[in-house]
Amino acid sequence: MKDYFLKFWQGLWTIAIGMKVTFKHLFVPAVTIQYPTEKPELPERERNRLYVNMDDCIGCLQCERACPVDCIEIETVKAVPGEDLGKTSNGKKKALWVTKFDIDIAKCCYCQLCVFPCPTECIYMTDVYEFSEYERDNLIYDFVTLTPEEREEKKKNYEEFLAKKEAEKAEAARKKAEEAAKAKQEEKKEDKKEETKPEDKPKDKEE
Amino acid sequence: MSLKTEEMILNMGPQHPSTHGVLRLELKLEGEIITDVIPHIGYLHRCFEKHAEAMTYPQIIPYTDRMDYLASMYNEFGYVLAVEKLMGIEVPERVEYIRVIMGELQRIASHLVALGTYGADIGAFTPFLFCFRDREHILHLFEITSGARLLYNYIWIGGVSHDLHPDFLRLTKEFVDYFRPKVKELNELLTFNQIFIDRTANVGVLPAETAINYGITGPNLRASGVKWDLRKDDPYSIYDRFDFEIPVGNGEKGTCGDCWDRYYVRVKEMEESLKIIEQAIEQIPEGDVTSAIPRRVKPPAGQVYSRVENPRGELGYFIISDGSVNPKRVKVRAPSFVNLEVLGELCKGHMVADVVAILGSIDIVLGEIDR
Amino acid sequence: MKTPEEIFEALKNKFGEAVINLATDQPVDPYIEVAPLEVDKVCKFLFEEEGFEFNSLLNLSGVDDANGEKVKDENDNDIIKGGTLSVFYHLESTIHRHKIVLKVSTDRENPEVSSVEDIWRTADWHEREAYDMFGIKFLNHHNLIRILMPYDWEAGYPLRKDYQNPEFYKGMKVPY
Amino acid sequence: MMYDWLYNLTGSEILAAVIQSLLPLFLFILPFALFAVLLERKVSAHMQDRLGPMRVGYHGILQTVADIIKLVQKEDIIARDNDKLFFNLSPLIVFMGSYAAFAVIPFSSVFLGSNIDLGLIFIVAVTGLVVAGILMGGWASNNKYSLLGAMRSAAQIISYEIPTMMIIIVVIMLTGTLNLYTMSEWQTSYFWNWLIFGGPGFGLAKFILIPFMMMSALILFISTLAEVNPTPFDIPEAESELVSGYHTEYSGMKFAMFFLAEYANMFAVSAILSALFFGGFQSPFGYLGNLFNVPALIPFEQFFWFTAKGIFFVFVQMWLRWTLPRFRVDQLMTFCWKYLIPFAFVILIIVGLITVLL
Repeated sequence: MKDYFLKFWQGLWTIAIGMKVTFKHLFVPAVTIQYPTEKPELPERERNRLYVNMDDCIGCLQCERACPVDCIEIETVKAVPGEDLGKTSNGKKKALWVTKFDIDIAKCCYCQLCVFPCPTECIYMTDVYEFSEYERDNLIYDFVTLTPEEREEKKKNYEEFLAKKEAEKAEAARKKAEEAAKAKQEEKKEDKKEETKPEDKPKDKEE
Repeated sequence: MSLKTEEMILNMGPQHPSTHGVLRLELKLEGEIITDVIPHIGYLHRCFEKHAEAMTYPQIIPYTDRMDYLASMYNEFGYVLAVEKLMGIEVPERVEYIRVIMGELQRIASHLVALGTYGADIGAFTPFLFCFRDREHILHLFEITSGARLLYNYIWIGGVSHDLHPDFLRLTKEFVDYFRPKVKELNELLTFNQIFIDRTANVGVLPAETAINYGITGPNLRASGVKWDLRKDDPYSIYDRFDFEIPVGNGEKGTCGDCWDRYYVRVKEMEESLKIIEQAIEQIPEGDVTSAIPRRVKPPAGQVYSRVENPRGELGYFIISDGSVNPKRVKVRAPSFVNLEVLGELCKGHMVADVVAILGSIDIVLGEIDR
Repeated sequence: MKTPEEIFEALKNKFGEAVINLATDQPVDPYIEVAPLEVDKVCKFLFEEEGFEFNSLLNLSGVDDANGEKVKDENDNDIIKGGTLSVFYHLESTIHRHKIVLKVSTDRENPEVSSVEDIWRTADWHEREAYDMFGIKFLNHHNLIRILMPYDWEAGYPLRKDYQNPEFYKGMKVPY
Repeated sequence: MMYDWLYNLTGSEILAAVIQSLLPLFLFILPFALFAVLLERKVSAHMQDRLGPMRVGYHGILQTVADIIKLVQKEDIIARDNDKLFFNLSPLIVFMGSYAAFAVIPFSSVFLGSNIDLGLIFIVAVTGLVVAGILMGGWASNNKYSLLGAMRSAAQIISYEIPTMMIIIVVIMLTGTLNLYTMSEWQTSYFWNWLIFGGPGFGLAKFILIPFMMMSALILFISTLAEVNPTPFDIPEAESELVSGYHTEYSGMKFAMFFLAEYANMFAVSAILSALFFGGFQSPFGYLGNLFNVPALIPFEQFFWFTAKGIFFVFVQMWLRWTLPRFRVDQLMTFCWKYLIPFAFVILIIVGLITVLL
């Protein structure tokens, strides 16, 4: 019987305490903010949308390798000799044209693993967090500063360079073979003949 | 004429407000009384273990974040400890302290969600938002340190990714002072409310023997009166340096091991975590946090099982390395996965409303169950 | 508190052939290798015997050892023939505070391990998971069905190293 | 009163009656529901340290209007296996039940739907219709959650009608009337004349009655609260268990009708409580109209006081809703049968003795 009344009383009393707490909170200023009009101040280490500063990118593929979800796709083309690509801000010499640097930000898991290995600190996370799109394709960001024609041109240049080198090599090989044949012939003709100098051999790809 | 009765099968979930994710419970009902519960899981299965086999060791860390998304820090902590154990890495003092502070803050944040959603399950919505309000402070602390609010990728093999933010220690101290009265308020509003006690006390009683046999760990085990906490019983990191209590359930409002005990153990654990944080802030030394991070993580061939006391229980990582940069097998002993198993046992003979109360008190995270 | 060596000695004396060896070349934990069809008896012993009382099964984990030979099947996919699948048991006693790792290895083509579900209830879901992921059949398990994958998944066991994604599942394209 | 005035104005009985019956709907229930929904949102928001609706209109005052527009536009989904007739009928009946209660609620000495002598019994009878509607809706939805919700709801409402009736009998014993208007008139101005303070007069009986009256007011509040299902008693729609109970399957305007009925009901029970124990439309401090000798002011003052009291109790209901967890279905029954009914019964006997002896 005592328990019966005690429980009833406890029920009322604890409810009253709870009501006191909520009533007090009626007059506590709200902690929420009106989002699109007021925005929270983001800390400096904020990790949101990735950004790549292409001026500094040397195309080393470190970020692509570090990414656990494979959202970065990079393609590079070697520069042909004589092209000056400039230097990065921390003094590294660039030697590659980056013809493709796509980040599928829809796949990105914001883990920042790509940021740390970058030797020139050109890929980093910004505090931009509002970048929703209606089309999924719009979330694939292309960071390359070259125009599509330029990219084609660079690729072509390199291919031409390669072809040229290939041709040179073939030429050199042919020459060598000719020379060798000649030498053989000459050997046949005259046994006493000086050997071809080793410097005359065409240089290998040391570019 | 004889009346025929048949048992009703009620499908609770995968889309249901209080299954805490995509869990499907097949309830067999006799009126409102439950005769059997069959949990169906796997709706959130993301093949973590398969993924891990194709990743390098550091790349797995973001994936561990996504398992128990309410306690990401602790998932990283456990994983990193396992790899360090395998490789034999000693980490600097400061890193240990940072990890402990982060881990305990994460424990509070996770318990706040557990308690808040538990209140919401029982029908009180206000404590839910109060808890989220307080959790926001912790998330802010994480955000200024690591840059992310939920999935941090902060604790790395051999160190942490960033040193603490210059304001971090001050803000954490402020948070500790701010939070103590809030726990009291939560107690006033929900914990000692008679209706809440009626709903949770003597419901879903889990005896200690059954709990151990079912492999229950964490607050659920402690609520059954077993004083078992890996931070004390199998100390990892530097937990042996701190002075804190292990709260256990004692059946204060009902039977030992009931839902109320499981709830209240978490409340008390938050207070203990505050104690640890306070001590850690006092003791934390200066130093470099990235010095021990190996350039190339390539553990020796072999297997390791390492475990930590996650907010939900014993989080174990079983890693088999074949000596390459990718692990051969990563198996996660997820506490929620094991804890959920006992649900059927607990629910028998209770009512539909109790399923929600019991499920909430077990505090599962589906991301971890399905991995 | 018993060391793995002591436990191994005791088991060896009791079970003889069923307990194969103690692997101590591991970087961290040594493990005891046990015959797959005797593991339930060994576990029962470890669970009940005074002085051991391993009352808690921490973890039960299937592993694909991938130690068979790699061959190509008719669709030119790599598959593994022969070799073993393993199951690791991590046991702990909360009374004596000691731990032990057991390992059983079973045939890849017909993997059968006896179930320890009736000793530790927690093994129920763990074994179902190992079955789901590796196809290891646990004998005497009361409800050995898939747990994480769909119940009617027919494309094999995903955590095996030679698992191939199916093209379609019920008309839905699997690789999205 | 109003009917006579309308009859004189229009000269047609039917027209007068129609206007009379529609007036509360358009003059009161709809605006009140709009206001109450907003109030609920604002109260809950501020109790939870939030701001609540802020965008539509100044501080979101037009939010409910926007919601109503949205609900009207929504597709009315009827599942294939629903029992179409009952499914469509149910929201109507529920709304009718709670709307009809307004017929006898005395808003002021002139604004009173129908001054029938059986007022109190009429309210109890007519709100009983709601149960039928809910049961219909739950059954016709062909959804297990709805069914469970409807069953719980029926059990709950029927159980809680018993303590309600007992307290009403207590009040009837004291006032000797079933007419709500007379009852309000009886508790003439000044708050110490209210029934919760023992009613008018200064006899010994008044002071003995005060504690019992307070108890009965509390019991009446709790039991009527249980009939309108806000949180400690919201097991029929228990969001975290039964998704949303008997109206899980309803959408669009039909859902809005349930919604409207709920808020109308909230006010109806508050009105009953204030009419029975808190002086009805009587002002607690006397009338300005009397003070300045402008009798025309008095009905408006009365209307103000009545709605103020009503809204206060509605606020208390919201306050409770956002503070408390909910009961389990068996505890709800226990609370009714083991606590409220015995208490009400004891009060009934004691008050009966008092009225006979003193």
